[in-house]
Amino acid sequence: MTDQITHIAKTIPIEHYIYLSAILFSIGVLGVLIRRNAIIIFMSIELMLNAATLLLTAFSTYRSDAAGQVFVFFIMVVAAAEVAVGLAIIVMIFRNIKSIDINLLNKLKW
Amino acid sequence: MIQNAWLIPLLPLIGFLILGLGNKFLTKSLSGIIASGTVLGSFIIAVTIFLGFLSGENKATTINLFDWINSGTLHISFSFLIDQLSMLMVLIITGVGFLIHVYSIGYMSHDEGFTRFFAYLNLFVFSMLLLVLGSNYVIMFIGWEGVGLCSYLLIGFWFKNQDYNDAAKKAFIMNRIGDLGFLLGIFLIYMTFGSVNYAEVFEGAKGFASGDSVLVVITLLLFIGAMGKSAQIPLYTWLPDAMAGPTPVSALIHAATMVTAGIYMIARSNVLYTLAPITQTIVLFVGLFTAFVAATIGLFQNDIKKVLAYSTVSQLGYMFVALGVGGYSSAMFHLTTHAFFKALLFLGAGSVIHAMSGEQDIRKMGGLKKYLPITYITFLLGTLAISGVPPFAGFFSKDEILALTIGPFSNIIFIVLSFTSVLTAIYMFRVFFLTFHSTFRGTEEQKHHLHESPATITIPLVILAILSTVGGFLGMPRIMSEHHFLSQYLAPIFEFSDLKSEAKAPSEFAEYTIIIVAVVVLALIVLWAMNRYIKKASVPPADDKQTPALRNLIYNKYYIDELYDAIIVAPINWFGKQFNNIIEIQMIDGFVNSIGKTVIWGGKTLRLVQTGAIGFYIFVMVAGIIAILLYNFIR
Amino acid sequence: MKAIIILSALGLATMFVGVYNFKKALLPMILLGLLAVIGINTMEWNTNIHYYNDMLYFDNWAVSFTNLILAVSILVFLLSGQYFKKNTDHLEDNYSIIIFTIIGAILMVSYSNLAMLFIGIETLSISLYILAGSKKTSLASNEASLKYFLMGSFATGFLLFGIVLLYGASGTFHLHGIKDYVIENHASLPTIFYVGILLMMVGLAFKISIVPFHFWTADVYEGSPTLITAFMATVVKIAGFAAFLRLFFTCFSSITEHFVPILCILAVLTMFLGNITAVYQNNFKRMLAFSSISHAGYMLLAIIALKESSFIAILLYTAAYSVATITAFAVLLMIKAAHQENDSIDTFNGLAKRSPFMAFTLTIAMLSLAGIPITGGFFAKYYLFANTISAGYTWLVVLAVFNSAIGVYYYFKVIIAAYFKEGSEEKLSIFPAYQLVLIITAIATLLLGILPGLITEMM
Amino acid sequence: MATANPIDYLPIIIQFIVAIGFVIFGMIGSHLLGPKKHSKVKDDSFECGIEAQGNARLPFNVKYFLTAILFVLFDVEVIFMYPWAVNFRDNLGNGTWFWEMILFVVFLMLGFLYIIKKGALDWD
Repeated sequence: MTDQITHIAKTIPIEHYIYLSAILFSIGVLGVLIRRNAIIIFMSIELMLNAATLLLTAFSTYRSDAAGQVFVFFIMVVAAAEVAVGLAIIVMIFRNIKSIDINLLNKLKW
Repeated sequence: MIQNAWLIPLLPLIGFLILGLGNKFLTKSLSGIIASGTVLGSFIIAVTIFLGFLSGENKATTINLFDWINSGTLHISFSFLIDQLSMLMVLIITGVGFLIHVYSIGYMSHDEGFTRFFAYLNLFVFSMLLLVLGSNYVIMFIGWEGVGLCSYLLIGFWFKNQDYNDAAKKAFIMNRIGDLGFLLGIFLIYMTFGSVNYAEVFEGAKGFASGDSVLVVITLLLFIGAMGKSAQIPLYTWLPDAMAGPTPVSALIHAATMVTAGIYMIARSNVLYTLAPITQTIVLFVGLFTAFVAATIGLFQNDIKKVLAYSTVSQLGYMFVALGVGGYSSAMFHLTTHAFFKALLFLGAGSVIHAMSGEQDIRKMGGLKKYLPITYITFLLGTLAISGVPPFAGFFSKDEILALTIGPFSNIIFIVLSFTSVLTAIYMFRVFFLTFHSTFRGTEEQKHHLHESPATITIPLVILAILSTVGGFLGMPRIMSEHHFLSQYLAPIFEFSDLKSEAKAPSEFAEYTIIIVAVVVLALIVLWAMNRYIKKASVPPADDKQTPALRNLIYNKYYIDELYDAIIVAPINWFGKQFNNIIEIQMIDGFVNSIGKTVIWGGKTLRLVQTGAIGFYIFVMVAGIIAILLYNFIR
Repeated sequence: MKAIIILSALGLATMFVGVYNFKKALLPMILLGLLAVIGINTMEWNTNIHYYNDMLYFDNWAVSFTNLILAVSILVFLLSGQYFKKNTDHLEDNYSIIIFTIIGAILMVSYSNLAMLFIGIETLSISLYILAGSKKTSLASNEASLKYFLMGSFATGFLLFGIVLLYGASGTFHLHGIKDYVIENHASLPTIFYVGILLMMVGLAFKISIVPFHFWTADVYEGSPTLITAFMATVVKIAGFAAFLRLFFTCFSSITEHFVPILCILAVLTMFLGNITAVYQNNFKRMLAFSSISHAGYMLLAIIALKESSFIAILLYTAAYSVATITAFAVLLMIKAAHQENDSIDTFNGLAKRSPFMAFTLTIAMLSLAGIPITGGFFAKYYLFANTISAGYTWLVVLAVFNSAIGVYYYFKVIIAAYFKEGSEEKLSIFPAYQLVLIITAIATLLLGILPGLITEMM
Repeated sequence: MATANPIDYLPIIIQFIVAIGFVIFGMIGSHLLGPKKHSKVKDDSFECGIEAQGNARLPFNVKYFLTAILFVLFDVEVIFMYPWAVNFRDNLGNGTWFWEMILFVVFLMLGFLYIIKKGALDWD
């Protein structure tokens, strides 16, 4: 059963996975670049991480090497920790300035 | 005894530590004794070693204290090189240094920072000894930076005055420019020879052809360092400003010792310089130009210490000329005599300033002869020495340099240098007569306070006066004596260079001519100056009076400070502001007015791109990443 | 390795000691714990053990960088006692998070597998995001935290993508596996491999604040609580550079031509921007931030040289830099503790009168940062530059030396303020712990300058 | 199935088209066909029942957030048990295999204990 899934996954050329991940990653980068809402920026960053995760899974499948997939678990846990901390920071900011627009945060400069 | 040479720098260091740590607990007299005592101790040790060299009992020795760095290809040991050259310098530093320490006990007696002052002085002596004793360029550099730091601390010693702070800062920054060259030179030496030890470097250099471009670059870089430390054009403006410090500091650091570090460095590296004739020529002309320009500036200065400062710059120029024509031992000779008479002149000036309650303007002095008899006589001897009147010290050393310059570059050097020495005599006698002769021009209150200085001040003056008088016999010209003591003493150091360069000895005719012409011209100058400043009692005009353009130009030191402001300080400030604004875009509004249109345009453009602070940051990051990737793909 | 285990236990213990209200015991326990960890860690010297299928590799470099991190952390903890005195509500949280940060840093200096590098960096960063915002009511702290967080996790994204691409090309996360892969396929490395190298470079460059990824530095340093800034400025730099060098030296030293030109450009930009911007700063913390950027530029030269001796260069440099930086922050904290003033350089005015001891130690620190003999900073710079020259990058050293001359200007601004300017006349008393820290750092700075052989010969 | 051709995915595409087409058809059709009468009662949030008061987008209590985040954290930690469980059979002989997971769970429990002690789960 598992062999079959691997097999099917391999019917799509690896380049396609790379392109897909690169595109997802770029969408994430663009999101970070053009959005001003801290939460949406944060979601875009998560998208970048997930693009990497997807590619990692693909490589792992292609090489039949479990190491890549175990790494995926680590990434997920780290991402979850990042979510926890990130949202906490955003909530803290929202309590203080009643907004999460990053453009309002420019007191530290020059 | 020579194995104990490490004690020489250690004693002042101990003195510094005691004074620095016990700042609060030591009485003034005790700290004076500790400071002078440690330097005297070093001096005595140095003398015994020196005598050993004279008797031929001591040979050049390297004393290895500990391995400083030892990893892979990099070996640097903390070791001292005890040889004829370094011992000569040590004698000057500790000898003159001791006298100045004693002098300072009297001079600084009313200052609240007495102990701090002596701590700095001892630290300075330590650093200077490290500089001359080090057996490799890195140790020399450490001492080099150390003396720079002490100089900085001592110039700004009376830090309540903002001008003094600025002077201190200027000195430090100018020196840093020089140090940059020195440091790069050291790196290049390490790269070329794989070592920074003198012995190995010079041995390696002997394998190079004369004029090899690597050697030229190395020597040029080292020379930049020397220009900074020894106040040569274009890095000389800090020295006159450095006169803001207490007078003993000017005498010790800015006349006798630290500023000669550049001379020492080149003399030490004589093998490299001899193999780089192009650099030698540059050294020669920089020295010549400096000697001349500084002397002309000195003609119209009215601050007694400023005159002496420009005179120091000018005399250092002499030494560089000597180095430039390959007369290393002549340069060291002049360095020695200059240490004597310039220290004397500064200390004498200090005594005058002390008596005048801090007044430094010679226009407000005059007629001090009868109030300060000892200072008067010693200052006269110093003036005679620096002007080159036979048989005083300056005469021998200066004429030796003059004699060396006959010949190369169709005598132009000789002519300019001779003219400079005429100028030297003029400004020195001008100062001398204005200060001590004619009638007193200060206020009544000052007149009331006039008194001869205490013994701690006058005794060093007398000793230095004696040295300035007889110091010249260290190196008599060939026509008077078969035995040139100093050049024979130093011969082992300059062996290679003397072999390489063709015989430098001038003809007997030339030496006689120089001596006779010198005496006649000097006599004329003295007569002229006496006529002008004593008989006519002419006093230089006050600052605000209209003066001829040329004189004005010279009086304002050729506007060199202003020029520096325009071409160096201003651009650096401009860049600082520029960066600040483009990058930290939010600031635009605050600074718009002070910065050029470029920045406004750049700021406006960038502001359009930017949606907010973090957004902009991330934008630049992404742009950077894209640029990096593109760069890699295009390549 | 044992260091990591013990520190984790120490971190957990800290949490619970705090919860059960033995807050007085916290600091002594942590200090003793850290000292013990240094001792235990030192025993791994020369053992060169690979742990857990070569996930971690404790060679002598890892051991010495770990010790350096621990030593610097002890200094920070010594400062923390007074700093948290007023507000002990979240004391144990702060402490345990700092300890977990240290664990992240140790992972970064001892990894032998990219997974460990990633986990180390994230442990370090996530903890620091929290610490940066630990002054919950201060807007500046909030802002610093959010900026650091958003930009940091953005950079992490690149780092991660880089790791994935390297894995995709080479099929392994092990440093030695990647190294073998590079050597075997020297001529025909795929494009994704190069992109992977570059993206990893970007991610790491962010952590050590290399231009143009440096923007967070100044803002975060300024906004964060001062003690945390001190911790950040030192430990993160040490760990970041050690990790950078470990990766590039182990894996990519045979294909330097692909990234060294870029690193050269970045180094030049970093040195110039850091130094020139610092000249204009009036806020001490911001000045130190830009100075830390410029130091990162110098240290990048060691990575450009990419030799075995680069490790010594980085070790010496980070040690000298960290010790001096801790001194500067300790003095700043002490002055601020006396009366709530701003972070402007003017707060140092007249310090020589108010506390000669602090002025003296501050001077040593500034001289060291400026690279004046006989301090550690000079020697470290000298070694670093000599190392770079022997690798053949003379022009970079020329620029670096030029830059360090600019640096002198702003470091001396501080010394001038302390000695030559009139300020408040009120005497400053100094807490014993701070005195201890200042004495230790001053001695360490001088020792590093006079007897660097102690370190270099050990290696 | 040895190889996958793009043509094999055709049914999926057709299904997509049908699904989207139905939605679009439904929306446009109801818009065109439906009568358009407005009255106050009809435009209310709820045609019958209690009047809506204030803005529905009120910030919710931070406690919800905290609980949710903690849930996510502990939830995610569980994924480490997955590879452990998958390899459970093969590693039964390994002496520390079982205790490693116990240690992991103990760490999680310590974290949980800490949360409780800190009062993060207290609602009031």
